[in-house]
Amino acid sequence: MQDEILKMRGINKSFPGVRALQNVDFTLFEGEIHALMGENGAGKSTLIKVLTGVYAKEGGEIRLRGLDKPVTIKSPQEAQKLGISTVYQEITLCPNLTVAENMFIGRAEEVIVNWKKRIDKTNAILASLGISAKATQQLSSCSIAVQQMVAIARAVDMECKVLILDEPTSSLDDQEVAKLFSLMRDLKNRGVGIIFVTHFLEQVYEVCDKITVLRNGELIGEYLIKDLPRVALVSKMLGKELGDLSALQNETACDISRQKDIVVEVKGLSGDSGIRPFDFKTCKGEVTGFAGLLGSGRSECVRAIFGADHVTGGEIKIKGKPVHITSPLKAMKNGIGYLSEDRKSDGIIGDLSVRENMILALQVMRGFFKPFSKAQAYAFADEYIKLLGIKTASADTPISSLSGGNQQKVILARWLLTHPDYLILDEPTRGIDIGTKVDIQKLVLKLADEGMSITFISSEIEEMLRTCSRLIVMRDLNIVGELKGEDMTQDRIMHTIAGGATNHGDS
Amino acid sequence: MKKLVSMVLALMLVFSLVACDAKDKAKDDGKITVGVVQTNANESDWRTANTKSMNEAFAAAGFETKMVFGEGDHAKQIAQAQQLIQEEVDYLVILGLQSAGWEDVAKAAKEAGIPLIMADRELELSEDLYTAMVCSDFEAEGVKAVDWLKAQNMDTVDIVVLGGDTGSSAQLGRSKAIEEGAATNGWNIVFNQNMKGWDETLAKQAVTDLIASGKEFNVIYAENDNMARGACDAMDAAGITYGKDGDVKVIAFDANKWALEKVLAGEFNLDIECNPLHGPRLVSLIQSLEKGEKVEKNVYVEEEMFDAETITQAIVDARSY
Amino acid sequence: MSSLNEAPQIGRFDGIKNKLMRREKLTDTVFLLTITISLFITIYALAVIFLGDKGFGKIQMFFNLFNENAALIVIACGLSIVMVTGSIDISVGGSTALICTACIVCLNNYGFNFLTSLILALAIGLAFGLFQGILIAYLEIQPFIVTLAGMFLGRGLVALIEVNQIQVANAGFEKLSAARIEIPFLGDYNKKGIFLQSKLEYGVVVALIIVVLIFLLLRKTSLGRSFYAVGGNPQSALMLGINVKRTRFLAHALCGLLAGIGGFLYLFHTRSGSVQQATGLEMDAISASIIGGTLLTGGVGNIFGTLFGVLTGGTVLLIVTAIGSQDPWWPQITRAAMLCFFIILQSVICSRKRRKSE
Amino acid sequence: MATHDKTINHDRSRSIILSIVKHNIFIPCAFLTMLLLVNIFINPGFLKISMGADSNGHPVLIGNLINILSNATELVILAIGMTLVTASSKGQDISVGATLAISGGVVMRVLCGNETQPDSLHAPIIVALILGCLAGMACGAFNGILVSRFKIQPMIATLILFTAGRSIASMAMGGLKPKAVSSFGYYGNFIPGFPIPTPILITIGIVIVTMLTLKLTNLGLYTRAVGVNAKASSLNGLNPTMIKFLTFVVLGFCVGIAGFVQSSRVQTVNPYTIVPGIEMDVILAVALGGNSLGGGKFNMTGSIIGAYTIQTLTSMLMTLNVNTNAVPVFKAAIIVVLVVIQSSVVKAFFNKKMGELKSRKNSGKGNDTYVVVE
Repeated sequence: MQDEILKMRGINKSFPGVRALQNVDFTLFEGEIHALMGENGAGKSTLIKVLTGVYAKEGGEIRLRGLDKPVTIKSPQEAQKLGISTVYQEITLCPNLTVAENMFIGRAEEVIVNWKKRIDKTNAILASLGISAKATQQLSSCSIAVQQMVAIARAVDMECKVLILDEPTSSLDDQEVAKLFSLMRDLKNRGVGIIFVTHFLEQVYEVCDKITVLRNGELIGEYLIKDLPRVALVSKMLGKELGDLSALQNETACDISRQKDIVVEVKGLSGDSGIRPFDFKTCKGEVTGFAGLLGSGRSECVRAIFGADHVTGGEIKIKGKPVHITSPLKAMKNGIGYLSEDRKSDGIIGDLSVRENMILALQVMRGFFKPFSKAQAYAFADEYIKLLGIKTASADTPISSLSGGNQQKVILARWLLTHPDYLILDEPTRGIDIGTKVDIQKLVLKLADEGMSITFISSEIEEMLRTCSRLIVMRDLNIVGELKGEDMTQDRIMHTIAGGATNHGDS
Repeated sequence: MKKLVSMVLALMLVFSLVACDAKDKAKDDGKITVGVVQTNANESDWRTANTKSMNEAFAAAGFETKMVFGEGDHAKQIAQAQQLIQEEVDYLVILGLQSAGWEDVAKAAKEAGIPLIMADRELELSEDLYTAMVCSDFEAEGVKAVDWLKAQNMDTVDIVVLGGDTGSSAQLGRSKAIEEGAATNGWNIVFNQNMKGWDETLAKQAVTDLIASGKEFNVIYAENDNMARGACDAMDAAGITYGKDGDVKVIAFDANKWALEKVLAGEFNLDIECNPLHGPRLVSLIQSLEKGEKVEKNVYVEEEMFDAETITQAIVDARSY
Repeated sequence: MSSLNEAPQIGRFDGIKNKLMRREKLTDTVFLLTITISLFITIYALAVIFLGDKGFGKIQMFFNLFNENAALIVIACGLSIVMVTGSIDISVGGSTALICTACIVCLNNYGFNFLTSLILALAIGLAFGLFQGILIAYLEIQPFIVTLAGMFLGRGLVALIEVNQIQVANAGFEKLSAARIEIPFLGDYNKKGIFLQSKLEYGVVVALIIVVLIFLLLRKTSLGRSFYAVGGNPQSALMLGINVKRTRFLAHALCGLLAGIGGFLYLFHTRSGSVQQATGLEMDAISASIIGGTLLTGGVGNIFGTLFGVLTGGTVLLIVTAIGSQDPWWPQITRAAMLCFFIILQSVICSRKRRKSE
Repeated sequence: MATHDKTINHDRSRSIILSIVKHNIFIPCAFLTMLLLVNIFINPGFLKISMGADSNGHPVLIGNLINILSNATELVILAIGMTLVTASSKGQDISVGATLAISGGVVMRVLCGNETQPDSLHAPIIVALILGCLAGMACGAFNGILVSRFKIQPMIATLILFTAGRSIASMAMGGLKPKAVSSFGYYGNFIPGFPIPTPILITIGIVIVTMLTLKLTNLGLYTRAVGVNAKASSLNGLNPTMIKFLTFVVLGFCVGIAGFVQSSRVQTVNPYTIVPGIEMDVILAVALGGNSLGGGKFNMTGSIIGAYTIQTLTSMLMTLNVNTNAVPVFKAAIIVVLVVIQSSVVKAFFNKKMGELKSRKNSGKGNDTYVVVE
């Protein structure tokens, strides 16, 4: 008979401006592999961080088997002591230490370390898991995959009751994934409950027993794997938006034959981020979309066009003229704008005011010796604060104190101020409230009407359907399809994304 | 790791062999080598003259000079002195930044049979640890100034003491003299501060500040020429008269040539010599030691004083530094 | 190894990658340590070959290198620890000066003996370490500014205690500090034919014991390894279950304690104290750590490296002294040039290694 | 501007007080005021400024305030540059004292050539000024390359020139210590006939130039953007490497000017003892001005006020006959108090306490029962 080993009820957590988790329940049984699914910003990572004590929850309770009271987990150490081990998406080991050290550090350990014992033990564990690394090797000299496996090995060795794997497979190849899965099944048989977070649908169907789907910080439901077909899962993850949006539809289609209207044309572009050479073109007034799951290469494509990643090959023509874009500044001077995906680390400049954040890109283009006067800057800022309905105390408020949606609007204003011919919006609606999302979508269509070419990238298919007139579908760093007109239905997109092939590594 | 250790050991072995080899090569051309541990290179004009004097005199006497500079760091000076002992200089001359902490060096020198000569500043060593001493008696210099000041028969004496580098024997001796002099004669010390280093800048700032705060003073006791010059600059700027015909009497030490010119011009009232020309004295000392003559152990450099009333152009012209 | 291909497109670089991985068996720490040790040996060997007649041919010269630098070795060990955790401490020079003066005053005037003055020295050092540690670790104030305050405090307090230069006048202490270990069978004949037994100060033994102890601490204890983890990536260290704040605090406390020991050794060696005592000692210690392969960014460093860093610095000073120069500016310029060389070398190596691992 | 004013809170009087107290130069200003009050208390004539005459009969202003303003010149100028460096590269330049010696040395060498007491200047003063500034900028560029290109932490990179600078200066002067004719002293003292000390005028000039530069170029915006978020800045077309380099060169220029003023004060330079320990004072000024030493946003006014604070403190202690070597104790006390007040942890702690107090007033809700695991 299976027992519940973890029960989370009514978990709430919010960050300034965002409700990251609203009343989320989650239950994990002994000897179960439970997939936690959802697109970016759905709240998976937040839920996991609440469970492991990185964030303090604001409401709800967590119960563990064997304890008659709800627990408050204050730190990762406490979580470890309670038997909750985590392998994070970004590797949270110390690259400057050796493999053996990473296996044992931070655990309730003896004061004097017996290295020989540890190294032998580490080698034994590595061997039993088939990881080809040496215990004495420095972690940073291992490949990312091996580092990931070491992290898992560490968690396994800690004899945890609950093992959380947060996107562990994103950097593993098939053989390694297979190894990992056999390891997971092995642990499952030993009675460990595993929470498995991944973007790869095949893997979910291969190894999991149950799926819990989150969207926008809310619980969508818990399903047995056999009750939820793949397409149904995708639609649950991507969700359906408010009805009033269906009225929005962009009909501008690109007539490729009208050469003079082509704004950007890319041939065989490839960058050091790993994308395969790709072709792409867009016309005046067209809204194109890059669809695909996270890590499919949708961001890497546009980063290459903008010159944010190092370009290794291919050519770009802007309005028919070949240009050599080596840096963002060159792209900007050629009329390209890029709203980056990770707002916090690549978008906002935290301590600076709304006004300064807004005028930054335009200011850089204008040049070092031509700053805007204060009045001009305020005029710009006030204009766009009004135009986009940005909720801020004043133009002098530091941007970091704004809500996510308003921050995004400020960044959007930054690029609109440069009046680009071609604007790339990478996940402009991630982690922001519904109202702002609608505002941004409407704005995109309005801009396209005024003749701007836009590329819109989003994890939410509905949003892309409403705004884009043509969709480029990506999978595994490759363009796998292009959909337009009649073909642009949720079904088609999801099927193209999910792919006929069962093996994600196959291209 | 093991490989590393063995590699290190192997290399150690190799270079200890090389070391034995190198020792045989050590040449001895009969020239007398004098190792000099100097303080800072040019902390003041006095020091510059001092360095120059030794270099020139040793060269003229046919000695080989090995001068090292302490970079203002006591511990470095000690390390350098130890190195000179290992290098087997024939004589070791030490001008210490600090007077304390030289026993180990002195003992090492004694063991190695290298005569140690203290110059400029007295080191706190027991008699048996050094061979000779050619030093300035800083307190005596200060006492000269005090005696001179007493002879001036002023109604009130308000003194500004501009001290040198904290803790150097020159500062200690000269400050002690004036402090004791003031106590016995009932003089008033308005200000007594050590200026980091021996520079014009801080002295000038201090006097400017004093003038601004309205403190009255009529004697400047600057522990070297440079600081006296800084103080004069400050008084110039405030229109306070000084020197022979002025309200404030300026007492300076060291007696550089340019300072004597100022004495001659009546800008300084008194400059007490602190003779930096140790070179010739050291040469004669070393030469008599070489001959095996007995030398007087503790020699204080004869020092003159130059009063603005009595100084002549001839004295200034005779000055070589 | 072929099973570890992250993606097919880099498959053709497999051969190169394999080679790199084999070469990168050395951890960063050991790699930099190797460079430091070989550099020291090279420099010293060159000095022996070319400056043998200037004293480098003597064994005592080698021992003097330790005699003169015992205190610096201990202090640099402390700095290496805080640098490994990604922090810095520039107060060690100030605390050393304070220890010297305070101990001498107590020895001369208040009837302290060797032991009580040692305790006083340790207490002063530890007090600096604890206070700075609290501000840095728990109040999250920049280490630089906190220890700048510590440096000011140390130097200033010296002047408040005693402005003048002072010297130990305590027979017991003097006797102890004048004692030497005579090493049997080793020694040199000087040109006067006197045989000089090689001598080592007791402070050196203390310093070397401390080096070994700190090495064991860093290598063999969980605390030592958490210093590295915190310096390597504090975020990860937190996730791995390390108490980052406490680790940082302990690093500073330990550095303070070592500065206490180092300060006492300094006193033991010089037997004098003044306001200007140990000026620039912190910078000497920092540069010794850097030359010894400790990265200021944290996470990489080795105590033996630091030892050799100190010795290298000392050797360079001696070489510059031995060569001698009428121009007083060359010693410092030479030393700075050497520092520059090391820093750039490290930077280049680190960036190349980083690029490789990516 | 007018439209912007409207958005300000309605509760005027309270918000004005709050915004003053919360303004980032409040603490440094309050501190400087406090220090001045202490000074007035100790010495009632502290604020008195009188018109005197120098020995040549030219009118000069005499007073403690004038001295502080004049003596703070180097500190203020260096603090301006240091603020930019701190903001962009998240670290400090500890070599400013040594590089100041270099530029001062170059100035003296150019003016005096190989003579120790030349009767006339060997070159026009403007040439010396320019060469001095170039020397400073070259040192800045050296540090800048190490920091921006080789990604070495500023403190370590500048340790090199910190070690070598004063010796290089001595070499630049050929080992001599010349004294230039007194007409060179106009820039560090008084221009005959003009009663305000020239350094004060130079400070005002530099401050105006700085403010104009910040207004007329994007130096400030770029520096802050790079300091806060270099990654995002480079996606906005900025070149963080270049900007970091540039701030070091600007600091080098400031060093050049400060070196010129300093060498003009007594018309001579002693490379080994000129401006001892000024690097720490400059960094302290930046920190006292409410700037985070961790980079990012900066506050130029704060740094300038910080510099004056330090000079006031130094002068005060000097006139009080406190031993110069004991002055650091007071600085240490001030640093500790100020950094603790400004520490984010302490701020957060008090905000939390305040919040708790408020919420306790608002609701008397009972505590949840939790198992607290240690």
